[in-house]
Formats: sequence, structure tokens, C-alpha cells
Amino acid sequence: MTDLSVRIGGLTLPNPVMPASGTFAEGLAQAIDLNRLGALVTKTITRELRAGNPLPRVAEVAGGMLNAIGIPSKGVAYFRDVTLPLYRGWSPPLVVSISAPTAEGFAELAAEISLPGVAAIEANISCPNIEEDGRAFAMKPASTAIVVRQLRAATALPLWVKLTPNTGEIAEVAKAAEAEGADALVCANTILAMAIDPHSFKPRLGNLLGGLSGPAIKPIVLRQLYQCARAVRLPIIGCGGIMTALDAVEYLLAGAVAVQIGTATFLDSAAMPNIIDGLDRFCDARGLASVSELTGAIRHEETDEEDLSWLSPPT
Amino acid sequence: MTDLSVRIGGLTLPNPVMPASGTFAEGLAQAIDLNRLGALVTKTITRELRAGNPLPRVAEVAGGMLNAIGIPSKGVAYFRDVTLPLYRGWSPPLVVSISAPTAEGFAELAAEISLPGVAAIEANISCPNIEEDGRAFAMKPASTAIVVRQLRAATALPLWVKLTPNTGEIAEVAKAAEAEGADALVCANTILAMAIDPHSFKPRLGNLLGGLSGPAIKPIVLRQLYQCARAVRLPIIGCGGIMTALDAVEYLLAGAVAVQIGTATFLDSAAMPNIIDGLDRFCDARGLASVSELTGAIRHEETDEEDLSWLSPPT
Amino acid sequence: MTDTLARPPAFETQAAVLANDRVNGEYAHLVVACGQAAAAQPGQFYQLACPAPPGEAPFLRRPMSLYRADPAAGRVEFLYKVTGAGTRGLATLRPGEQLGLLGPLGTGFRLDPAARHIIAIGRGAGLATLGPLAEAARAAGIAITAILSARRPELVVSQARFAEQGARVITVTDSQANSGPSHVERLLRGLLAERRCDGFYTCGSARLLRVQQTLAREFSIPGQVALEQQMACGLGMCFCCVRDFNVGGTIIHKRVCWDGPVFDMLEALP
Amino acid sequence: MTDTLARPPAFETQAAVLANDRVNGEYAHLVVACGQAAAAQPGQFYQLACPAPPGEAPFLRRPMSLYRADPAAGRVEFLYKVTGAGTRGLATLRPGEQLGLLGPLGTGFRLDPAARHIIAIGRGAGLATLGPLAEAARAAGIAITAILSARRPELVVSQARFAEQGARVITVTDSQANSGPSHVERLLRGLLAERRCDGFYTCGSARLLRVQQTLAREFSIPGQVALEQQMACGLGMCFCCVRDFNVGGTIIHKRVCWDGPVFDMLEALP
Ligand SMILES: Cc1cc2nc3c(=O)[nH]c(=O)nc-3n(C[C@H](O)[C@H](O)[C@H](O)COP(=O)(O)OP(=O)(O)OC[C@H]3O[C@@H](n4cnc5c(N)ncnc54)[C@H](O)[C@@H]3O)c2cc1C
Ligand SMILES: Cc1cc2nc3c(=O)[nH]c(=O)nc-3n(C[C@H](O)[C@H](O)[C@H](O)COP(=O)(O)OP(=O)(O)OC[C@H]3O[C@@H](n4cnc5c(N)ncnc54)[C@H](O)[C@@H]3O)c2cc1C
Ligand SMILES: Cc1cc2nc3c(=O)[nH]c(=O)nc-3n(C[C@H](O)[C@H](O)[C@H](O)COP(=O)(O)O)c2cc1C
Ligand SMILES: Cc1cc2nc3c(=O)[nH]c(=O)nc-3n(C[C@H](O)[C@H](O)[C@H](O)COP(=O)(O)O)c2cc1C
Ligand code: FES
Ligand code: FES
Repeated sequence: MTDLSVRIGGLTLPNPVMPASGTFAEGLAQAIDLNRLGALVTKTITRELRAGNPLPRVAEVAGGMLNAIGIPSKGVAYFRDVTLPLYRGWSPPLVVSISAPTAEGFAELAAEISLPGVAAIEANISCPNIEEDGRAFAMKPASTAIVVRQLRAATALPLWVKLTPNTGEIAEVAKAAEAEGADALVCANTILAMAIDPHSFKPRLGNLLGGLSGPAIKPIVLRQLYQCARAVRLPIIGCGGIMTALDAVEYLLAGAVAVQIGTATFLDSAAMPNIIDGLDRFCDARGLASVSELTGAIRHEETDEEDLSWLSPPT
Repeated sequence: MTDLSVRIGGLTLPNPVMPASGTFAEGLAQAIDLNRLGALVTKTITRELRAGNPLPRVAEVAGGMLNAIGIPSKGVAYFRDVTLPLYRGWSPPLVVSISAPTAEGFAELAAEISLPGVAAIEANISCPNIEEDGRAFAMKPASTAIVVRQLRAATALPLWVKLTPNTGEIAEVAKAAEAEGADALVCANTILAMAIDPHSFKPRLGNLLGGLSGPAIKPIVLRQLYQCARAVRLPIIGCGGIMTALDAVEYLLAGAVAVQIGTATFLDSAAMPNIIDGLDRFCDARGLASVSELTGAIRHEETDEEDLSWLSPPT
Repeated sequence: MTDTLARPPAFETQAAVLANDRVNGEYAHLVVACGQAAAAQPGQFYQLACPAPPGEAPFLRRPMSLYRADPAAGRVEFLYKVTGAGTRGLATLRPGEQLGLLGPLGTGFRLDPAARHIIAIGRGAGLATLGPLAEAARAAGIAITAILSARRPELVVSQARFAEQGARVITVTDSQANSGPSHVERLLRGLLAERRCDGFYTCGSARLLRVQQTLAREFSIPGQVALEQQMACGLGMCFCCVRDFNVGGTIIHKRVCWDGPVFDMLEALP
Repeated sequence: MTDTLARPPAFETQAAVLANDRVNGEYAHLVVACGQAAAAQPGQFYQLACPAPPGEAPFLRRPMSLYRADPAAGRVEFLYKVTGAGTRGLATLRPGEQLGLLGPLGTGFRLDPAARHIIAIGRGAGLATLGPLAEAARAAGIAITAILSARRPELVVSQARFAEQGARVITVTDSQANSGPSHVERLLRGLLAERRCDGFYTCGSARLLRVQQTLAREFSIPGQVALEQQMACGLGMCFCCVRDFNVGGTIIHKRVCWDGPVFDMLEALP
């Protein structure tokens, strides 16, 4: 019997496995028991009503999928009156993902949804900052600092900050979020990508650009999580291409305290419960009393930073 | 009969398909006719003798591979006395990939290898800049500008600049290279990544971090090439996950004038000639007189920049 | 909320392939044993984890309508057209092999117990989706006329099945030049004149849908349409399968997998 | 340069599987028709594009030694141990299916025409690599003693083959407790005393390599070792397959795929 519970900032989760924002809704209850999950994470909500992107919204690529759903949102009132009461029907803590085009907008939304029944806020700061020419907040430490500072002032709830893998300086962004009072980091969102149909010459997504998720991104996001884990003390939730319990173990070894599962649930609705069971067996087989012993347990003989060629070209 | 020739800066190539640096050497002549290729591109060379990275140097991941070969190099004298005469035996233009830890080092090496028989220099600026704390030159527009300026002053040969996909501002880096006189861009090198063996808890590469290549990265690098093609007028050579002629077409449609093939050659030594033949048939079937008509021919109904949500979160 | 919690469960399971045979040059017929997952209603669908055919790797699951269900025997049938990587992969399945599936999913056709006679009109792969209405209508004591459209006569599927259940079957095909909307409209007006229509059920053709919408409005007859859209999750979570619907004059998005795949005919925008 | 251009060609081809059968609990024997690619020398290898076994997807090709070549018939054989994704995929191949391969690759064993008697010592999968020496030595009129080591007697492969070619065969196994280096050293010293050794040929065991290196130095006998290393390109291009060698006192890297896989025994660092 492994202790699967994990602490993330002030919050204790029954186990380290939860859905990734935008890949989960109450419909999953038709197929699995949601009470088995470590937490429930909503699709990102915004204050405004939004319709989302043109079709097609998804495309298959090697080892993964592209999506450009956009953030179809029914706004805060709908969340408060419909979504929130609905999720009271299940026991895992509810994490609400939010987004806004300005730091003030983020803060106002965070304040508005700091309601009983909400266990934590996940700030999806991979969204365009209209004050920075549309560049996502999470691309730069400075814009990250501004938005996290305002969010921190706006809510007493645990604040998770979801990073973008599209930046070249993810560790610096992580540090900025830590310095401004984030309670945890989620590493990471999808990687900006595209695909073209060579027959029609048209983009394969209505939105032209979309986010790559699934196994293809795992080695990249794992590296980014490792870089973040070496740079900050905050708990980090790994997210990107996790399909199996062994994938989750890889993230934990690199320094994650918990994991989010997105695309895997589309391929197997029982992916999350299977990963939970798999982690349990994995720890059991190795005599680990607690799953948290895996966090950061990568075994790497430290050599000189130079030999290690940290930021050096692998090739 | 399609005209497969393409112009890249001052250089005309018989066709747009050439090997990616580090994935090609004269050994390929054992399996295919090298005279069929659009160009020959050497493994990156350095001035110093280097041994390369610890083993294991490659690992398989979903839809691709990680490599951390390092740059085992026999130095300039060996290149001049052995490699260069060797390649005189084949007709395609020879492109020499170079790297150095400082801008001055780059310039000196470029000058030294500006020899008869060298058709162009490819500057692999994804390597650590010791003056910038080991951060690769190609991560930032400023460091790119410095190294390209020095390179430009040091050689009259066509200068190709190979970008890194690890930066969050690839279009700005591309602009910096253009402003300082690069003749072409190569987009892009491998994506920094890692993998951990969940059984031994050890990294799956001796170097811990390595570069991801192969189909997994195609949608990401294709997007970056598209962003660069919209930002600069320079010819751009696409490189990342191209396995088939249709993959090459995708890159051309996004704005590439030519392509480099890396990992595909490991899975099929005839990948390059097959892609050349496939491009020929593709153009033939569509009645295109020249392969260059494909460059930038993506059909995308331009909507408002805002709707297009260029830098906006796909999700 | 009630909606969610009221839905019968969907089962994630490894089904055993019992048979998988070509029906004609385009369609194949797959029979699987999947236990409890077989308790499906006409119009519902399953998400199938198609195996990789040589040289291809379908990533997402593929939605496929229930073609026939035998809940007692734990058996479900699909009739699929081989079109791309996923269905090519399906076609490689041999009896005894496994197929990962999730279902039954979505909301199916509703039969109005007060109806006496309905018309089912389908085309192409849509005929597979309409198939289960044959038995369902008969069981409900509702007469049915099936208008089955295809490119060529040999591509008409479900014909025998409707006939066996006592349906009147009319086939129209492109090669016989009687499948156009105006011809079908004439057929329908004839049936309407005979008062043989208390409801339209359709799938597989935007043109035929438009014809029925016109007549449904003109004669105030209710109708249901089963729609298709590319899917990822199949459970209403990802919002990739939305389509536009006209609900009381406003255009809104609905998810085909969750709010459908069967929708009110008049709301659908063909 | 001369090296490159002097090498006989390697062929990239789709081979047809003729047979693929289990030899014992660990090994399988694959026979393919591959035309010109069959013109291989003992010690050379092929890069095999292993098909994907269910649920796994080997990405890189897998190097596999020539086990037997029949250039006239365009036929090549491999003897492989099922260990991971790639070899599990190989094991799924059925006669009539295709297998992408590149070869023959690398530099094989060299037989000194002046030699009268050689010793081939291998262990595990290394026995497959040594196999072709049986016929090659006989054809060159060189007598051969084969010392075949394995964990258990039933895992010893190539035994009959060496015997058929008139070789003296000695098997040693862990379960019989006679496979340890000291026992093998005693065997070898016996053979050396009988002057039955003008050269060592070995593959598959670092411990046995060390024993032979000691004796090779002591008795000034030349030796060759076939080495393994993970590969990507197989053509000397990627430098992932390097190993350390002691060449005249300096440690240098050589590529197993290109500079080997057969190396001078004394240069190898076990
Ligand atoms: C609710 C529902 C029920 C269906 N029932 C049947 C049926 O009973 N018989 C049948 O033959 N077909 C049916 N279809 C269509 C079937 O899902 C597609 O033919 C199949 O997904 C094509 O996959 P592919 O890989 O072979 O083709 P590809 O064209 O390679 O598929 C590429 C992508 O597009 C999607 N796609 C392609 N065509 C369709 C389509 N028509 N509808 C939805 N997604 C599509 C695929 O799922 C995949 O994600 C149904 C679709 C839906 C939505
Ligand atoms: C020149 C050469 C000749 C060989 N000849 C034979 C032979 O005749 N019979 C035989 O059974 N085996 C032989 N091997 C070993 C064989 O290549 C490996 O057993 C095989 O690659 C394992 O692949 P896998 O996917 O089953 O195992 P995995 O462990 O899943 O492989 C993972 C990765 O490691 C590599 N790898 C694993 N083990 C080895 C190994 N021992 N050598 C090289 N790479 C390895 C794989 O190629 C792959 O890239 C030879 C190796 C080399 C280098
Ligand atoms: C269809 C889809 C919709 C998504 N929507 C959101 C979203 O609304 N907010 C967000 O922060 N991330 C969103 N994501 C990103 C995921 O939360 C996750 O970061 C990403 O998919 C990587 O994980 P995976 O590889 O396990 O899918 C979405 C991903 C997908 C595939
Ligand atoms: C084994 C290996 C070695 C490489 N060595 C170099 C190198 O020396 N210099 C360089 O600029 N890129 C190097 N690369 C990167 C490739 O040139 C190419 O940019 C990358 O592999 C993406 O292309 P692909 O997906 O077609 O392989 C190497 C790649 C691989 C796989
Ligand atoms: S397929 Fe995901 S919402 Fe319909
Ligand atoms: S496998 Fe590429 S150099 Fe040996």
C-alpha cells in the first residue's frame, strides 16, 4: 500500500494524477469514476463569452495531435451557477483554469471565481497579452511577474501558474512566477505548431496554428520541467505526452510532484485511473512507502557543468 | 519534366534536397549515388579537436530520436587535407557546417575554411556562446547579430545561418541574421529534450540532455519556418522531421526553398533520392514547371490578424 | 447536470473481433463482442481505437455508428466505409483480435410512440447509422419507409435489413440518375400525400437534409438528423466536434458527440 | 577515401521473408530473400527495419549480424535473440511479408591464408556472428575449434553447424559451471599447447575477450573481435556507435558500424 497523496502548496491531493485543462469535463463521468482522480481541472474560462476557433479544430500528426479549439467560454456567471454546483457532486478538489487578455483581467477573474468549492486557481498564462502585442504572458519573465503579482493580490486561493513550452527561457519564467508568490507551476501547455495538407495546400487547422500535444512532446516538456525543477523550489505539475504510468514516473523522477493527463484520455478514457493504479504498483514493486519519494529521484552522476553542456547544443 | 533546381542566395542547386549536418558523411556513398543530391553538407566542424559526448549518444522516443553526439571534430587541418579533397569526388556543391564558442572563433574558422571547393558555409549557431554564459547564439537576436556580423566580414562565401528551435523568438532571430548579411537560413536544429529510464532512474543519454529530431518535431519546426518566412526575405531551408516527399512539400508550401534531411536517412538510406523523385512526380502530376512554384504556396484565406490569433494560445 | 448523471454509462473495453468482412468494394462489416458496452440505442456511436495499418499510424479514435446491437449476447456490429488511415486499420482486423472501444456514446434517435409511420432517408455511410431504426420502429409498432441513396446500386447497404423488418424500401442511385434532391422531393411529397409520414429520420447527405427541412416546415412534421464531425474525445470534453445550429434564430455551437449525434432536424445547418 | 570508394556497395532493399522460426526460448531464425544484398562476408551486418509489435514502435533500425549468406540464391539468414521492441517486432514477421534492410555493412572477419588452425569463441548472441566462420574457414582450408558458451545447453546455437564443417566443438555453459573465464583459459592453454591456434575470433563476451587478450599477448597470436554498440545510421555518419580503442597507447574513438564491427582484438577495450 503506497501512500499516493501529494502536497501541492497548501493543498493535499489524494493522488498525483489529474486531468489537463481543456481535456476534461463532466462527460468523463459517463466512462470512469471521477472520485478516483487526484483533482478535477476545468477547461480554461474567461470573463467574456467566446465562440472558439474555426473548424477543423484538431489534426493528427506523428505521435500526437494539433488542436486549435480556442477558448469557447460561457463566462463567469455560467461557471458560478452551473459548472461549480455540478462539480460539488464529486470529491476531488476542483482546480479552475482561467485566462484573460490583461493582468487586470486575470486578477478580476481570479477574484470573481474565488468561491467556496474552488480549491485552487490555475492561471493559463499562455494566452496573448494584449498589452504586449499579443505575445503570451508566459513567454517572458517580466510579463509573467506582472500577471502573477496581480493574481496573487487578487486571491487567497492556492495559485498554480501554467507555463508555455514556447519560450526559450522557461526556467527564468518559472523563477519570476515563484518570486511573485505562485504556489505551484504546471509545466506545460501545448507547443505551437502547424500542419499543411500537401494536396489542398491548405492548413490542416482552421486557425492555421495550433498546439501540439501527446507523446511527441514528452521529451521536450520533460526537459523543460527538469530545468524548472532545478531553478525553483515550488512544486511543479508535469504535463505533456503522459500516456502511461511509466511516463508519469519519468516526470516525477525529473522533479514533478504530480501530473496532468490530457491527450491520453482521448485515446483511452480510463487513462487516468490506469496511471494511478500503475503508479501504485510501481511504488509497491520497489518498496516505496510514498509516491512522493519519486520526485526528483533521477540518478545522474553530476559532472562539471561544462561537460554537462547544459545549454549547449546537443549535436 | 519539372525543373527541380533552386537558387539559394548566390548558389544554384540541382535540386532542393540535401542532407542535414551531422547525419551525413561519405559512408552514404556505399548505399546511394551522392551525385543525385542537391548539395552535400558536412558534420559541424570546430577548430579544436573534440571527443564528443559520453555514451549512450542516442535514444528512441515516440516519433523520433534523441541524440547527444556532441561535435567530435578532427580540426581544420584534417578538414582541409582529408575531408575537402575527398568530397571533390562528387559533383553537388559542398556546404561546410562550422561552430565555435565565440563570435571571433566563428569568424576565424569561416576565414580558414573559405577554400576552393567549399560552396557555402553553414553557421551552426545553436552552440553555446561562452560570452553569454553558455546560452546558444541563436537563442537571441542580439547574439545572433554579433556572430553573423563577424562571419559576414570574414568570408565572401554564401553564408547560411542555422537557427535553433529552442528560442521563443525565432522570427526576430531570423531578422537579425538577415540584417547582418546572411544569405540563407536553415530552420532548424534539433529541439532540446531528455528522457529518463523509469527502471534505472537514469537519463537515457549519457549527456542527460539531447536534441529531438524526426517526425515528432515536424509540426513545430514547420510553424517556426512559416513564422520566419513571414518575417524575412531570405531563402530558408527547412529541416525537421522530413521523411517523405509530401513532408518536403509541406515545408515548401510554408515558405522553404529547399529542405535538409536528417533522421530519415537513418531509417532509409535512400530517403533523399526517394524524396527527390517524389517531388518530381508531385510537381509533374500538378503540372508545375518548377519546384520553386511550391515555395510559400500555402493557401490560407487571410483573416484579421486578430482572428488568426497569431501568437495567441491555440488552446 | 441531470443530463450528465442521467446518462447510462459508456464502457471502455477491449472488444473481441468476431467477424470483419468486406460487404462490397467500399464497405466492411465488423462484429465484435464487447459485453456490457453492447447496450446501445439506434443513433448512438462508439469510439474505435483503430489499429495501425502498415506504414500509417492513426492517432485519434474513430467514431462509428452502431449498426446493430445485441445486448443480450454482448455483441455489436459496425458497417464502415474504408476511407483513410483509421478505417484502413480497422479493415486489417481478424477474428480473435482485440479492438479497444468506448461506448455507447451520444444521444440516439427518439421514436415518438404516437407516430404511425416514419421515413428514414440516408445516403452512403449514413445508411449504416439508420440501420438500427428498422428493428426499433418495428418493435415500437411504427411503419417505416426507407429511402436508401448511394452512388451505385451495389453500394446500397441495409436494404435487405429494412425489407426484412417489413419496411417499404426505395433505393435511389446516382448511376440510375434518380438520387437527385428533386426526384427525392417528389418521392417524399408522394408519401406525404399518402399521409405516410409522422417524422423524418436522416443521415449522410446535406442535400437530402435540406429537402426534408423544407418539407418538415411546410407540413409541420418533426425530424431528426444524425450528423458527423471529426472527434477527439467523444465525451463532450474537447469541443473539437462542434457544428453550428440555429436555435430559435441564434446560431450556436453544439457538440456532435455529446449534444448529438442526433439533432432536431430543423436546428441543423446543412 | 580509398576506404570509402573501395567498399563494395550496401543495398537498401525490401527483403521477402522466407522463414522466421523460433529456435529455442530466446532465439529465432530468420531467412530472407534480398537479391544482391546477400553478398556478405562473415562478420558483416545488416540494418533491419523491424516492424512494430503491438503497442510498441521501434524507431531506429536494428543491427543484426549475418548468420548465413547464400549470394547465389540471394538469400541471407539471421539468428536473433528476442530482447526488446525491435526484436519482438522481428519475431512477428511471417513468410511472404517484407522487411526493409540495408546491407551488407561494416568490415568483417579477415582470415589469414597462412593460418592453419583458428579458434572461434563466442557467447550468447555472439554465436550468431561467429557462425559464418565455420564455412569460411573450411573453404580456406583452415581448421577451426569452436568454443561455444551460453547460460544453458539448450541456448547454445551454431553447434551442429560448426560440427558439420568439421570443426571441433566445445560447449561450455553456466548451468554446467564450465563457462567461467578460468575454465575457458585452461581449455585455451590446452589448445595452445597442442599448437592448435594461429588466431582468435571472438564475439559476445567481455570476459572471454579479456582471457583471449592475455593469451594473445603472451603467445603473440593475432585476434579479431566483433563488437556491438547501439547504432542509428550504420554507415559511419552519426557517430553514436563509437567505442574506445587503445591504438598504440592512445585511447581513440572508433565507429563500430564503419571501422568495425570486427576489430583487432588487442586494440579493443572490453
Ligand atoms: C457519430 C459518427 C458516426 C459515424 N458512423 C459511421 C458509420 O457507421 N460508418 C462509416 O463508414 N462511417 C461513419 N462515420 C464516419 C467515420 O467516423 C469516418 O469515416 C472515419 O473517422 C474516417 O477515418 P479514417 O481514418 O478512415 O479517414 P481519414 O480521412 O484519414 O480521417 C482523418 C481524421 O478525420 C476524421 N474524419 C474523417 N471523416 C470523417 C467523418 N465522416 N466523420 C467524422 N470524422 C471524420 C477521422 O476521424 C480522423 O480524425 C461516423 C462519424 C461520426 C461522427
Ligand atoms: C554489429 C551488430 C551485430 C549484431 N548481431 C546480432 C545477432 O546476430 N543476433 C542478435 O541476437 N543480436 C545481434 N546484435 C544485437 C542486436 O542489435 C540487439 O539485440 C538489438 O538491437 C536489440 O533491439 P531491441 O529493440 O530488441 O532491444 P532494445 O533493448 O529495446 O533496444 C533499444 C535500443 O538499444 C539498441 N540495442 C540494444 N541492445 C543492443 C546490442 N546488444 N547491440 C547494439 N544495439 C543494441 C537497439 O538497437 C535499440 O536502438 C548485434 C548488434 C550489433 C551492433
Ligand atoms: C483539445 C485540447 C484543449 C486544450 N485546452 C486547454 C485549455 O483550455 N487551457 C489550457 O491551459 N490548456 C489546454 N490544453 C492543453 C492541455 O491542458 C495540456 O497542457 C496539453 O495537452 C499537453 O498535455 P497532453 O500531451 O497530456 O495532452 C488543451 C489541450 C487539448 C489537446
Ligand atoms: C545524430 C545527429 C547528429 C547531428 N549533428 C549535427 C551537427 O553536427 N550540426 C548541426 O548543425 N546539426 C546536427 N544535427 C541536427 C540535424 O542537422 C537536423 O537539424 C535535425 O536532426 C532535424 O532534422 P531531422 O528531423 O530531419 O533529423 C544532428 C542530428 C542528428 C540526429
Ligand atoms: S469529440 Fe470532444 S467534444 Fe466532441
Ligand atoms: S551507427 Fe552511425 S556512425 Fe555508426
